[in-house]
Amino acid sequence: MEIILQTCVNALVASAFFALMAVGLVLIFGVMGIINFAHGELYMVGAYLVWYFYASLRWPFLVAVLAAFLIVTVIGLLMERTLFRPMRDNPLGGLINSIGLLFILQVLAVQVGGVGLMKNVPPAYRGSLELLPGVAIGNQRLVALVIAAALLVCIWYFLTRTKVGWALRAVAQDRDAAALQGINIDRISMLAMGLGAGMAGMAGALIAPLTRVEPYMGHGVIITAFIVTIVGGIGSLSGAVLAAVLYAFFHTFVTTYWNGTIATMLGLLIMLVVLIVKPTGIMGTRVSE
Amino acid sequence: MKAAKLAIPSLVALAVFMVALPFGLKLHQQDFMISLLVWVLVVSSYRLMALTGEYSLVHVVLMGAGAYGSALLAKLAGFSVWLAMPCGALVAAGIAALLSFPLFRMSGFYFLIGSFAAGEAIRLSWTYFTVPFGGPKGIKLIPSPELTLPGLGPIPFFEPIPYYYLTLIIVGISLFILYRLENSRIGLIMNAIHWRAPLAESVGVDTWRYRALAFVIASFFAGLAGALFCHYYGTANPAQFDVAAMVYVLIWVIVGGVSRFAGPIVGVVVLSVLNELFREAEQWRPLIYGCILIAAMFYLPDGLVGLPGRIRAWLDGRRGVAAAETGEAAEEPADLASPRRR
Amino acid sequence: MGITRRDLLTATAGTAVLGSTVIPRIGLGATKTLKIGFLAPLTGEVSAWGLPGLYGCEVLVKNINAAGGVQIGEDTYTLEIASFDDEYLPDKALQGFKKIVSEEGAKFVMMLGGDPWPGVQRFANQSKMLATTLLPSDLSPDTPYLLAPCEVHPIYNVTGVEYLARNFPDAKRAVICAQNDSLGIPSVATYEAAFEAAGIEVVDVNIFDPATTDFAPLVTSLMAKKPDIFCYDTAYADFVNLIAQQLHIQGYKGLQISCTCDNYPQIVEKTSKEFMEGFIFQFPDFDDPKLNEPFINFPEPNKFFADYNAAHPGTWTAVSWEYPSIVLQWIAGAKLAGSVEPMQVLEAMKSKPSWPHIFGEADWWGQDLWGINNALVGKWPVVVIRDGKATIAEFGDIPAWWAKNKDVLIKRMRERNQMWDQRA
Amino acid sequence: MALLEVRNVTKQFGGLTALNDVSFAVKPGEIRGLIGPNGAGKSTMFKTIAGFYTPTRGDILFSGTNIAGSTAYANAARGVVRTFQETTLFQEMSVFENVLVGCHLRARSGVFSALLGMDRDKRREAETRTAEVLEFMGLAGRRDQLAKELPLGSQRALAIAVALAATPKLLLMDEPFAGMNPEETEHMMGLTRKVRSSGVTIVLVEHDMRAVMGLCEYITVLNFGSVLAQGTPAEVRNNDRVIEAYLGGA
Repeated sequence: MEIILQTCVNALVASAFFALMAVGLVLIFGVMGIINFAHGELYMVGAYLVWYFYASLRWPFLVAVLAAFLIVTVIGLLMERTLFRPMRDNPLGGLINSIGLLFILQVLAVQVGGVGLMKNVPPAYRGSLELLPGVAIGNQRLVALVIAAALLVCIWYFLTRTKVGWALRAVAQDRDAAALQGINIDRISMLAMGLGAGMAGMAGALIAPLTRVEPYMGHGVIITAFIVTIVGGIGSLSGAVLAAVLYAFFHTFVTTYWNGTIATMLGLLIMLVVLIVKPTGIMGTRVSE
Repeated sequence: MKAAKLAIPSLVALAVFMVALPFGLKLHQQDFMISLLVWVLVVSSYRLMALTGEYSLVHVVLMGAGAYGSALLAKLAGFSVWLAMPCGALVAAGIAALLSFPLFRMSGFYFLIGSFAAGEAIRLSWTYFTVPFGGPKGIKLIPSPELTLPGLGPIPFFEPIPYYYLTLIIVGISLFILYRLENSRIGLIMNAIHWRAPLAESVGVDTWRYRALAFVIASFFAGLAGALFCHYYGTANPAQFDVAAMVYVLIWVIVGGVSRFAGPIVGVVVLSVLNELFREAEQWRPLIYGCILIAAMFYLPDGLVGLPGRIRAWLDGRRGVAAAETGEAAEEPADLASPRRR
Repeated sequence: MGITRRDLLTATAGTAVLGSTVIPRIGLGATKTLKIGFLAPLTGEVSAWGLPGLYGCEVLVKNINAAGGVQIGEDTYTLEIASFDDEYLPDKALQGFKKIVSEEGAKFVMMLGGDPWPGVQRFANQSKMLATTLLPSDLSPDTPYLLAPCEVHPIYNVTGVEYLARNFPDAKRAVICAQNDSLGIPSVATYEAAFEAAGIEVVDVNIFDPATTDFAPLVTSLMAKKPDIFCYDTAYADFVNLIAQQLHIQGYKGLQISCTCDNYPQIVEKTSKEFMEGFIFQFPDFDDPKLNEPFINFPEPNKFFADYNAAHPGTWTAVSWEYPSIVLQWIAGAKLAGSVEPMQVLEAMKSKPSWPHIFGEADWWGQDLWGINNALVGKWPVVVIRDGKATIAEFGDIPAWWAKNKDVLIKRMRERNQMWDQRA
Repeated sequence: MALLEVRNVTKQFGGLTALNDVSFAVKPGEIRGLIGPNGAGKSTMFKTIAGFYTPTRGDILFSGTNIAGSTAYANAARGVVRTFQETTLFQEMSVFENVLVGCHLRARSGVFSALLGMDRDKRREAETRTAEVLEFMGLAGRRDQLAKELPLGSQRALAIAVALAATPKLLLMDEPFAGMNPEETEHMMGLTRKVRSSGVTIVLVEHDMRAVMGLCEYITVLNFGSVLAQGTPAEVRNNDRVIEAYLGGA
């Protein structure tokens, strides 16, 4: 019983991070039609910034996280302007540019932090909260979970309750139609890219004290984010969140009771099945012809 | 028409150059040439796929399937390497045929990601099932081919020069087949599917069948490339065929330019040679690579193969020749996802 | 015991002390440049196993050259590292090996081993080139010129278990977690054998994907087995770091044993001194006073550690000293042979039944596990964390353990398909 | 006997009924118009006949065979070929190659025969057919131009040429007159009649009333997914319900 509960707690934390990554990826793909391969590297940059601000410069943890979030957002805006906007009619070009950026960011991380052992980011919140006897969540994880969830709620509110959010979703639905209605595609693209990048940066920033901060940390994360994105439906933000939760629980339980490699393998197969049965994902609505 | 006249002599010149090449190279460069030839086959077969308008992320895994297939047949089933290599290629083609049922229910981005999932699942199974795949360490001591020529004695195919020629012959024949295929009616239909699948269907083209056909044939040659690779280096492991390798193939193909047969070949040759030249830079190498990629997207949207045309256009412009034609050439939309024939 | 510590020291940075005797000798022979091959991943995800080693060798070579170089036979040599990034790929490794050997003229090649080695094996044999690996699982009867002269992973792990069993006789239930790769699996077999020999029951073994980023599920799963001993196997240092944090959060109170714990100060910082008290592993800090014992064959380890940290702060790992210690052993071999030619050096080194390993005299060994006696096995340190600081508790005796428990280890290795004749 | 018979066809998308119990029949050699206000279901009907949609209920008989739910390429093999709205062509290919693709069915060959050049006879036959079709459609002079370089009228002609190359018995034309000036419309009408006189039955979906009235012998009017009226152009023009539907729809 304790194991099941503890596994649920573990899965809940994983869900939040998967959701942050996947929603960002969905925003970028939905609005710009570009698969951002460098998304995992934005996450890496977020983590490195927290290492630098919090662990090296000794800023307060939350300030460091906020700074990382803002800086990665700015990187996202710059990416939109310099790398993606000129490639708007050439999704493959956008993809290749993001791969180019991925290489560049990895090398810069090596140059800044070196290789060898992971960067040391001590937890800001020590100890753990014992929910039940034998069921515990580390305080650092709890804080990360709360912030990630809060950010997701903010994004959800922004997208569904504000005019700009509505415009953004309209562009994601149908770019040409939205442009005809007078929506400024350039501004919306920057917004989507900034938000998407910021969320990836935030995920990296929050997870920095909990994972290996190293130049190649984005690699495994992007694969998970792809799976979640596909299962959720590429155009669907709520689908991404739902899929993140489902996938996190699935992966965590299979890992706990069986094996992590099997969990990833099954995850990929499930994604394949979803693609075959319903290519638009569990929550996707757009019909592709 | 001038180009057609030049084609034969320049092909002959290229052949002579390729045959003479190993004698002008250092030992480790001969090995580099073997790898390069293998990758040339990989990217060229990838282009056949791209001809139908689909980009897959499973190609390198299928190359691995060819390597594993051939290696296991040679090591466990005792096949002669000469038989094992084509059988390995058939294994890759067979897997592709099976995959084509689920995968071609999708297209575009969905196909890209679906093929990625299928590939990773296959690759993870190699690391998970130690028997017979050898787990993460893969397979070692894969035999090299044996051939005894009367009068010459056994040919040492484990040496770089003989293996270079073997690879050159096999890759050369494969490229010829791929080229013929592309310029046959089948290539025409594949190209038509890429441009307007519904229109092709409306005149009786079974698009699923042709997409699958392109996928299976491309995978056959990818598998053959994998087999060639593993019987020289003597080993096959899952890490060699991971996403990183796939990303490089994608880069070579796209930076080279997918619009022409020679494009991906130019891409892999130029970028690999540059990569070797930057060896001194060691850890900065990937960064240089990244910058080249982005620069290519901006300044060479039709790929490296478009470079001579661009230079010519630029020179003409400088000479003040009426810019009507050249201007048009330069302004052509950057449609990378559009393989054109020839 | 033809070679003594004294010979080794005069061969190396120890020459600083004897500098005055070295310099006049230059007149006897010419001063030449001697290239030492370094073929390991320097970019990409495995570069953590190569780059710190390159840094270590550069520090060592700089010290040696500053002291006047090395005298071998009639000649005095200044050393130079010829490095090549093999990207952890067999084809690149073969290219690099050929470049280092046939163009740069290196006389031996240090490699990480593992995935790239099979690509090199045939050429190394053919060209009779001396090479070394950190992963003895590369050894087989087909690798006569490949040595594992420093780290004989994972056999030394038995010393940690032996120490644990002796000091904590009540601990009877162990769990093991290991990443699924060529380091993790043979190490599992070794720990299983060591626990069995010590009368400890292994209640669960969890083999995880090296791509794992979140270890909470794994720790939950293993803690459910109520272990007295948590064994990290040969998990990478970063994994140990993350797993330890999870164990701490989920309230683990028992013993911990691991092969490596390179970044233990971080772990202590992230958990607590109490949690890490008594953590057993196998890699000492080089400022450990016990490394100044007379039988240690590494000149001024504490100074080397300081020099290294000054030049490349924050990158120290076990490979930072392992590759340099191989350079030292090779130099000793060359001195004994009076030549730098690979086969003469190899012959000289193998001509002695034992050889000065970094942690003392060691035997050429490995026939039973790898089909060839090309690995050096002798003493190996057992390191225990006390009050937040790693200290060498003892030097365990591997040959003594082997003499008693040989069959158990072979049985366990066979169960996990790790004997040389079982590997594909 | 009717060449094409649509029997009680219903097509639903989710909860939306796009076609409701539609029936009509087309005789061999006829030019049939399919008209209706926007959203009437013309396009859905068209795509259902062509094999791009499967009807929810009902049958589509072609020469007595039920082809409902069959695929587009299988229909093409039976002789049902469609053209597309606007100009759907293989833009980057030459005029000649476009039509050559249209000859796919008669030139089809296996991989090996294509590689070994054993399909030479078939290929020559396809090329001959292509030349004939180009001649017939008045495009012979443009055979080496890229499709995208043609003026609009020629692009439409080429689209029909591609379809004709597949030797249809029934040609389904989707808004062939859209966006044309009166002169081009006139030319296109001539071409359409010429195609019919070569023995091809034609069903066309069109907005341009002048063209439809001038060209078709018989017209089926759809509204809200159902058949509103059928008859000769004169009958349809004077049908009150049709007038109401068009005025109301406008």
